[in-house]
Amino acid sequence: MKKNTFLRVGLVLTALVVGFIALGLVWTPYAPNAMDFSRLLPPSLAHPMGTDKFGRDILSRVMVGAGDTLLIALGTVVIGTVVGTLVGALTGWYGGWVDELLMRLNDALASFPSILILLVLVSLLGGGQEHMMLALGIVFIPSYARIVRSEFARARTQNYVRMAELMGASTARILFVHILPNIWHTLLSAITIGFNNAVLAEAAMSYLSIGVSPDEASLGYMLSESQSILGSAPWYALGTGLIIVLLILGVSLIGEGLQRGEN
Amino acid sequence: MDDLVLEVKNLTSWYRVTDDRGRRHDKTVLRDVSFTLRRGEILGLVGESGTGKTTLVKNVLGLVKTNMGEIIHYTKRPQMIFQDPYSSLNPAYTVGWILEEPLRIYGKYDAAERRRRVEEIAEKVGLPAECLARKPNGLSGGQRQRVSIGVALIQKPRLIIADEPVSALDVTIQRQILELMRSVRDELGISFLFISHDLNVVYQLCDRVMVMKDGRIVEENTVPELFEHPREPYTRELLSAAD
Amino acid sequence: MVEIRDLHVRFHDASREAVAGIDLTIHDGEIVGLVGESGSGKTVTAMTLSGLIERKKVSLSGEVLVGGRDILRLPRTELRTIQGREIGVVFQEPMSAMDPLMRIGAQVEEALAVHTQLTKEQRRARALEVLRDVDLPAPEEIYRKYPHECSGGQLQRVMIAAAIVTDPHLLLLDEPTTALDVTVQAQILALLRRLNQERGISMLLISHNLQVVRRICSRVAVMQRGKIVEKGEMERVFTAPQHPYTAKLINAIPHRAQR
Amino acid sequence: MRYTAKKLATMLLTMVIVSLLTFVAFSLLSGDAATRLLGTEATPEKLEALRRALGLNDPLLVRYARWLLGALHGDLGVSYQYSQSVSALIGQRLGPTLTLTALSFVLILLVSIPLGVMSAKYAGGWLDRTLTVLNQVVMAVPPFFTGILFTYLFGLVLHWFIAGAFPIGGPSHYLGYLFFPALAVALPRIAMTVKLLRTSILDEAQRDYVRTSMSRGRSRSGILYRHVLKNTLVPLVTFLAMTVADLLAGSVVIEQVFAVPGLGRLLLSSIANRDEPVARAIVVLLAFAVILCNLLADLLARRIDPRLTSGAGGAA
Repeated sequence: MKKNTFLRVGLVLTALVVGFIALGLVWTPYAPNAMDFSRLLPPSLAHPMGTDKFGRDILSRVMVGAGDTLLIALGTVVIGTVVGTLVGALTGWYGGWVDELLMRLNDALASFPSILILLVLVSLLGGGQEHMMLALGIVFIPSYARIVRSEFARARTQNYVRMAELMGASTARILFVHILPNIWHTLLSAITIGFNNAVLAEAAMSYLSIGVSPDEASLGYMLSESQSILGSAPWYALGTGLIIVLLILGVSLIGEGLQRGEN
Repeated sequence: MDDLVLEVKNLTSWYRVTDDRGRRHDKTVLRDVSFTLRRGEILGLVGESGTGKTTLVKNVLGLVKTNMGEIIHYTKRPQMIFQDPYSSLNPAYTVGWILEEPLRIYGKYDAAERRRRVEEIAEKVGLPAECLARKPNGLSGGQRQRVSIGVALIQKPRLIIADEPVSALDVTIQRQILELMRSVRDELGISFLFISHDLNVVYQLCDRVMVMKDGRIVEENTVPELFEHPREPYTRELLSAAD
Repeated sequence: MVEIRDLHVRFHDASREAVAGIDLTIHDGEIVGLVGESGSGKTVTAMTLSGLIERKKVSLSGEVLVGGRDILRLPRTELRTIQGREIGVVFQEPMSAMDPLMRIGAQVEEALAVHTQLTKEQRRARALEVLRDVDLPAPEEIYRKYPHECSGGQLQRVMIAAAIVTDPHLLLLDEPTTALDVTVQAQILALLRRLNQERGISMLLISHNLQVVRRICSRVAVMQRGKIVEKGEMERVFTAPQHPYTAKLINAIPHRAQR
Repeated sequence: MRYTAKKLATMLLTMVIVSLLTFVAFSLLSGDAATRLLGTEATPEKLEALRRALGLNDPLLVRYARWLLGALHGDLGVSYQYSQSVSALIGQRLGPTLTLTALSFVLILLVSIPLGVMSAKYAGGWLDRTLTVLNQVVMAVPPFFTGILFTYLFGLVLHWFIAGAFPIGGPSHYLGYLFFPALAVALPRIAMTVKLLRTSILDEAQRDYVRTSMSRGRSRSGILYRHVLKNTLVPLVTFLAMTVADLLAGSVVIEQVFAVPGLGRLLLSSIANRDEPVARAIVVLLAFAVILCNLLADLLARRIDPRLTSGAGGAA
């Protein structure tokens, strides 16, 4: 990775944002829901992001909110990656009717804008972070599995795989020892895209306050709150939005860096 | 029959094709192919691209389900060498790792023993020691083919199928690889099924040769006999074109 | 007449010169062979001769005179008046050398569209005529087809037609038969010889295969690591090579004699 | 032609599957429609009578078939919430959403195609470098956040439009208002399209046929416009078709930010109020729109690239 600036900048930015969020899990300047400050204070040293119309310290709320967003997005990516890689590898390798069936299912799902599926799933499963993670995971799997499938299907035609077969290597060994190291770049950059889509989708859903309870407020919900006081306290919206943008930007730079590093 | 390595009887192969009007019909690729291969013999298979040579190889190696006919292997685990030196070696690992992989899978030897055998094979196929630490894209085409041959040899095969192993190489390198293959046959008694579209290469290396046209063996003979007195018009045409 | 005088080509990121000072003359109506293994610099020479080398990436010296003009120093606009009009090029892989989404007729006419004021109908007539010259059956049909609808042999004939449609002085052939089957190779080489005799187009045939060169070239130059190590009459070089490398190339060809 | 017929058939089949899936999902979602309509105090007998009247007790597939037949005649049932016919409700709100999505799509075409071509033509130049960085940033901004920023900057500060006051009347009235929501939704897609166009042009420029055309004396930009651009059309068209799905999804959210009375907001309220007929109809409608776009893109791609129609699907 000679001068892969994208990757380096991405790693630094993501580390900063995740560091900020991790801090929020253990310590916040004030209790996030404590309403013991005067309302709508502008940003100051005591309250870097000012206070909202209930007199709560916005910075503390944003730190905790960002934690929820990150947690949900990470959960989604874990579910999606594990299931997606397995499904993609097997269909890519074996092909045949399993592959055909999955591809048709994939096309059918693709015709739904992801938001619609999320709306339906969350309404069915009910609110709460775990259900949101599951819903986002389900929406993430098809697109990720498709990428994994095409990578494995392409690798299967390579002669070094024929040679591995002639050596008597087991299918699992061929898939994960022989093929995986050649394609993990592409998979990793697909995972970063998946992570960002999860963050964006979760933010949109909680902005529409679907499947979100106020005390578990993630950044999206706070953005809709901030809109109501946009005139008097624009820093609430700007601050909250900035955290999301920086998180997504950091991760997408990593993905771009990986993609460029490979070819 | 004792020194037989491979026997193919009436092998016929076809695959389903749908033309642009959506009608399905079967396209026959191999028509009633039969031949035998003895121990230590190099049998050439010559024919223009698209006459079914690769399909025959896939059938013999069991990489594809045989439609009709019989393939009898008298030896265990035949190996293969491919035409394109760039895609036949795993780009993610070093040459040493690739050569050692068959032994790892075999599982009987400890690390030291595996190491020793890898170095021994590298030396036999003429690979300089420092190549072992390099990845395939750091090697020349000729060196890569030597690694492929090494991977095959380390598994002590009785039969190696070489699918156009030298056609992607320069003339001078070609000659070295062909000599390596002949010395392997002389020393270890390994049999080769040697596929090529280049009659000159076949002439230099093979003992017997089969000429294939549209999936059918049109002529089979010892190399000197076939080159001096070709019977089939197609064989004559191939010979005059290559001259 | 095309003359290469002391040509040096070095890629900025390379350690050694790709072409280390070569001299070669192609007289009118002559077919000259340029033989060498991969990395010998024969393709770089062809790219320089046809003006396709990226000037930003190389440092050049020496002269390449085409019709008296040194194309190494011509500005890009003037160079383009030579490309496709005085020099035609045929590449190795006919299938990938053609635009997959454009019909064959339009691609054969491209040099005419660039260099002449002929109307659409005149260009079409000229294209059909030249498609017939390269022994293509039913030129009208081929004219309307797309590249993927033709065989490798047919496409290579189309490429030759597209290169000679403007009656260039020199036809530059970079490994024209390597990607083709043996029988088709023979037909293409015979076609090239006929075109040379009938139209007097001088040709530079580049190949790694001495046998292919031997079939139609009157003179040959052997290249090794950027230098021409031997030059001369085809039969003389083939039967009595003076340079050891040429000898090595010749006896590397699996001859009937040795077994 | 046979190919188009086959494609139409698969499209219709997908539409049936999609509508069935939606129907099943929503029937699980809405729970008991009768209690919703009559309220919890209603006597069991009344509830049962209503259920029988609305045919809610019939097996799922029967209800689906009845709904599908009705839909084909334009009758999508009656909304529980507004007790108006669903198709009338949708009819009123179709205008804003269609205009919004169309405006976004036009913005994407007008902005990203020239920018994509320029950044490829002058690859490595100042435009290309700035665009590469800008693309990354723009893609990282969620559309609804852009919407809030636009509302603040252009609404509250510059007063170019009154945030939240959606003009009454036909598209001619609210077209201006819809510019900022459309831009907010379009921005990330513009960045993606510029990036896609740039990469596919640069990839095609490496191909051998470019060198062949150069050997015939064609200038670089001549080659770009006559050969390269056409070859990048297929990936571009397929990508744009997928973008339509994103645009529809984006409009559901952005309508909330700008208080646009479109299908998106109706969908949200009908889901919140468990108004099954309305929610179900909107989801099916949006999905059909996406399927149609994919089909159009597919047919267009085949017209551009003849290799795709040949029987063996011999894409190079």
